[in-house]
Amino acid sequence: MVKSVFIANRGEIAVRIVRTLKEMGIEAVVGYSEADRVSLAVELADKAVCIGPAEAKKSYLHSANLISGALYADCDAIHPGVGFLSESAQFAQQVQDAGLVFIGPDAETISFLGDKVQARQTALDAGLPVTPGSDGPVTDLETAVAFAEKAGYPVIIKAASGGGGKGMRIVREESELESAMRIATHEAETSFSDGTIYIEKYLENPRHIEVQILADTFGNVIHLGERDCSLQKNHQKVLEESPSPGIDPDIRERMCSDAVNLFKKIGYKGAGTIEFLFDGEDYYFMEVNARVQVEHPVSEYISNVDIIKEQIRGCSGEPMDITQEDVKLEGASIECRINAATPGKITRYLQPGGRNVRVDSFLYQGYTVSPHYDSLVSKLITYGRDRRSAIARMKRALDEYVIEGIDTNIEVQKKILNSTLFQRGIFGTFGLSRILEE
Amino acid sequence: MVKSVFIANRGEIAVRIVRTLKEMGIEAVVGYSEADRVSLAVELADKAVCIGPAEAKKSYLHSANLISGALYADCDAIHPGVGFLSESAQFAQQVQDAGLVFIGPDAETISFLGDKVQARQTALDAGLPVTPGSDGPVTDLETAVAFAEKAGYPVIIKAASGGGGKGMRIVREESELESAMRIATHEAETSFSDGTIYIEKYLENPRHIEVQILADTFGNVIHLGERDCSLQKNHQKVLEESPSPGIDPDIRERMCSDAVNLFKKIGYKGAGTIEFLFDGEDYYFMEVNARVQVEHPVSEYISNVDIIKEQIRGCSGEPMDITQEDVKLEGASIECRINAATPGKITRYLQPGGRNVRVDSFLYQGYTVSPHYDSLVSKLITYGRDRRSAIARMKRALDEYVIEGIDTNIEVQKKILNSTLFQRGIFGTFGLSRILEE
Amino acid sequence: MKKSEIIELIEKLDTSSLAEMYIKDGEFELSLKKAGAVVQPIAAPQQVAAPVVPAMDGHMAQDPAAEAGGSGAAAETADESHEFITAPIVGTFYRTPSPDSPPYVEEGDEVSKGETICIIEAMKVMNELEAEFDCRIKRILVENQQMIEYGTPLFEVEKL
Amino acid sequence: MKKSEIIELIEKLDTSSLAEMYIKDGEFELSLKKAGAVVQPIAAPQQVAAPVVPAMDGHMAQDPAAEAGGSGAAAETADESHEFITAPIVGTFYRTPSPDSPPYVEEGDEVSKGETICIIEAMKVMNELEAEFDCRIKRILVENQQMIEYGTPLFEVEKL
Repeated sequence: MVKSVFIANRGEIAVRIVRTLKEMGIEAVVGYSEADRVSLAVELADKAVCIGPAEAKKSYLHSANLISGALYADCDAIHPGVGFLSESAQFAQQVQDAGLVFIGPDAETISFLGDKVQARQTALDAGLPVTPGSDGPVTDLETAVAFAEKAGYPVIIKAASGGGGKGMRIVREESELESAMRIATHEAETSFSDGTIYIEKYLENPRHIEVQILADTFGNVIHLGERDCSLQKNHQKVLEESPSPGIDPDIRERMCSDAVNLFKKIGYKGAGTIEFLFDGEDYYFMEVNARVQVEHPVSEYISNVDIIKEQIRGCSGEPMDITQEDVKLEGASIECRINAATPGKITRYLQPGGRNVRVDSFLYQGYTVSPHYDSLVSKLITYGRDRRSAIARMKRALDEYVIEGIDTNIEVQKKILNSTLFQRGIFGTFGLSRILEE
Repeated sequence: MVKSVFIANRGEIAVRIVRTLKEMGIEAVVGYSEADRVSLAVELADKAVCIGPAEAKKSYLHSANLISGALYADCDAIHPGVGFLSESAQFAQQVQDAGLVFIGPDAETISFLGDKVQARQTALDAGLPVTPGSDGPVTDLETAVAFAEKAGYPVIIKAASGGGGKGMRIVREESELESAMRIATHEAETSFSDGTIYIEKYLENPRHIEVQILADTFGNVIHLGERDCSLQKNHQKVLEESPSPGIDPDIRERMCSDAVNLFKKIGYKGAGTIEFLFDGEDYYFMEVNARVQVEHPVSEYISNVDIIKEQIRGCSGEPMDITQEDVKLEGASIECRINAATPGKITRYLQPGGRNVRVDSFLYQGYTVSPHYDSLVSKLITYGRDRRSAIARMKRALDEYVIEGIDTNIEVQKKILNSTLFQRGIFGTFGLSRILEE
Repeated sequence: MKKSEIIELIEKLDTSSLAEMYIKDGEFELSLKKAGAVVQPIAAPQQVAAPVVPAMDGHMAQDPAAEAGGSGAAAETADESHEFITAPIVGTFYRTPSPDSPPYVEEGDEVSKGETICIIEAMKVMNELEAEFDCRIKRILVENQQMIEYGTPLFEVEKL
Repeated sequence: MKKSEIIELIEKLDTSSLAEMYIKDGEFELSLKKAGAVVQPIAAPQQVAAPVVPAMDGHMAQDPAAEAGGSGAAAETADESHEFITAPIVGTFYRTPSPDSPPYVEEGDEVSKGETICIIEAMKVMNELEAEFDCRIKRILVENQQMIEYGTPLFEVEKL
């Protein structure tokens, strides 16, 4: 087992990882930028090392400083957290080359899953349903037109090495196809210096469903059920829940076993997620997130499994503590992401408490929210015997939450919780904009 | 169902009750003394009514002001919380006479259970084991000597209407018996204006075990397992846990069904607790607490039942939401009582967070702890798949907890958690003093 | 001092944690202050008292006497001519001993120590409230049969 | 009083535990006040920096320059004769290009802008650190082959 883990991250996820490390009796070392010298993660950690100035490029994205920091503090492993370098195959490789354990899948696995076309093909081979698509790069218009006619409009053009909407184009009729391909190729070249594009059938307002997987190096692969992440604002998740109100037991069972099969096939280790789109009848493989995710706590609530703990065990050569049989999925859990709309000093802070309420945050009264990083400042998670009680509890907790000194999206979250659309549980990726228009 | 509940209490329990009321969609009204005008309970409540000056006798113990306050705010029920008037039969009667629902058992039940001799006799009739005793008042020395020889020394002399150690005497040999009886009788007369005494076998260093019961007016009586409250300092509980590390499944089963039988027999409603002493082989009925208890959260964790919610339903004529079959007791939970050693302003406050950690408190940064009331300022509760993980998590949470501006017993709690005596789970009511002597 | 130097000073103060700056050099004077002082909203009673029935709450918030009122039956403030008799218990306020009889006191009346000035009914018990000192009733602040909480100002009076 | 002196005073007060300052010298008056009289203990770097390897931490806590040091390779303080060259990356500090060769600099040496003063090894890459200005090396603050974090003061120097 590893003895000392270096956390190459900040904010709530750094605090989250420190907590589990302490419970496991493993030393927790936090690498911090000068902007985070005074922060909860640094205060809770057993040790902290300054790894650069505020600018992320020179600190949390600076592989050399992070790895040297881990060596400096005599750590034997590095946890990348989420975002920053968590899905960088190169970083994972450098960590391994430095003789440290990388808490995540192997560099090869990460790079392999990073290529959307490759990943899609592997999913197909593993027998997972994928959205009807060109199955590989598309270069000429004819192929595109032929596919679009077969699959039916609308279709979507994507960049093979793409992400974040770059190089994407939705095409609703043949006349738009040629120009859309040209633009997408150009965008892809400029953004990812790789002009390769492919085409897929485009689904209107589907549910965004993902399955949480845990795996170790002894061939054990288990799932913790699915999460519904449909409520998004410009591709940013706002509220997540488990189980999904739109997935019936049969679909869930098939999705989860598909996910387990795929991860067994690619020899994955640690925590990972497979994203699906669900149109109400069928689900389609989208992509794999080769890391732990921000919304993992909702799965921890319904499964009572510590995902970070099993991830650390799985990636450091230990067998996981649990088997699929141990996992009983019970109740319902919701996570509201609390984002800061402005940086500034927290002049007053009252954190919700009581039964079945969990807060993962790095805020405290007197702390100054820095303008340098992500806007996520707190995750408010509730649990209940059923979805209705989890919702009632979340409303209560949101009412309790006082954050003064900065602007947050707490009111938006209240609006979502109070909307009939959300309460009925009938929504897809267009759901949030509809709720906010109400 | 009741529409608006008046909370005739303060501090963490008032906050605890407000939270459940809000989740149930019931209006929460807090009665506060002038000393509590600025307090979390008042802030979180839907309404608040000033019911007197700081002095408890003129506010939280002043029945008329409390009941008038409830009428003033158009409430239809009163929740007494814990302590103060929660076990006053007279108050319960006055509440009922005022046409309000009392969230607790009937006045008759309370007064009946208040008489130790009566309660003991009823337990006997219900077939519960009681400590060998005089079975009724003892007036003459002969009876006393005869009993003591039969049961064997040491024996303990108690006052029928006693409590808090008053009128109690431990007798280790016959020669001490007569004088002990004289002193006890005198103490009982002066303290409770009732000189009646009785004698029981005295157990050395027993475990203090209590069973949590919930009952409604439809004859449903269920238990949520036991709690181990052996760790006490001058009869004040310091740390509680469930399940008890010293009770095997067979004993647990018998204790709990005994408790259920007794409550069925006396037609109890709401939340209540039966206290037993356990000497390692046999358990003996001690007394009934006719109210919710400070340590109820550990039972809420292992049963995933909201005790306050079911208490409110049970006392307001609704059937409980759950049956004994719904209750699955899983994992282990520990509660550390955080007490203030000094009053004063909280200059800095960092509340533990994360997975399976619950904080029931009324503290916040900038709040001033008043010298007028109980020293309990926070309850830190953790949960885990087993006792070891609940302990590891509690250590982590205690390390995280920052309360500056007042002195607390957090260091004492850490000492308990780190003691082998506690970790082995082998201790009785003498356990704490032994741990602190280490 | 040159403008460029002053600008430098402003920038310096701006990036420092100082709140203000004042310089006087013979004829020359310079005073710099930062905007927005730090406040502790948590300690403000009116904010927390907000849940209380609005009408009353407003009264309390504006009226220092109401705050002090709780400490006894009569509250004193710095201004001698400005005193209150507040509710010593929670209950219903009655100006008259019985529905058909005249009120104990009217505004402008002078009452002497020990005289009954109103009744507060609680738990069906009629509690007569007596004046604790000779005074003139300047204003009656609550309606007949109004529910009142502890510390509610009932009469504004003037000591005699 | 000169501007530079006033700035010096601001910095002194800023890094001190004082709340405000007032000076009157004949015609001259100066008054400085800090924001938020209440000091949040959490904002004290030395407290939070505590987890860092003790030796260094002590250095940081006592030495304002170390705090400022992070902002660049060379840190300035009010005292012109008191400057530091700090670590621009995390790694291992070497005084010599190779084990058997002499150190780049000794205490007392004068170095000119662009001259290599030490090597910091990170990820098996030797990074030569060059002086950003002409200066005299007053003190060498770290041992040869010592691991250093970002911002660690390496040399106390005097600008020339």
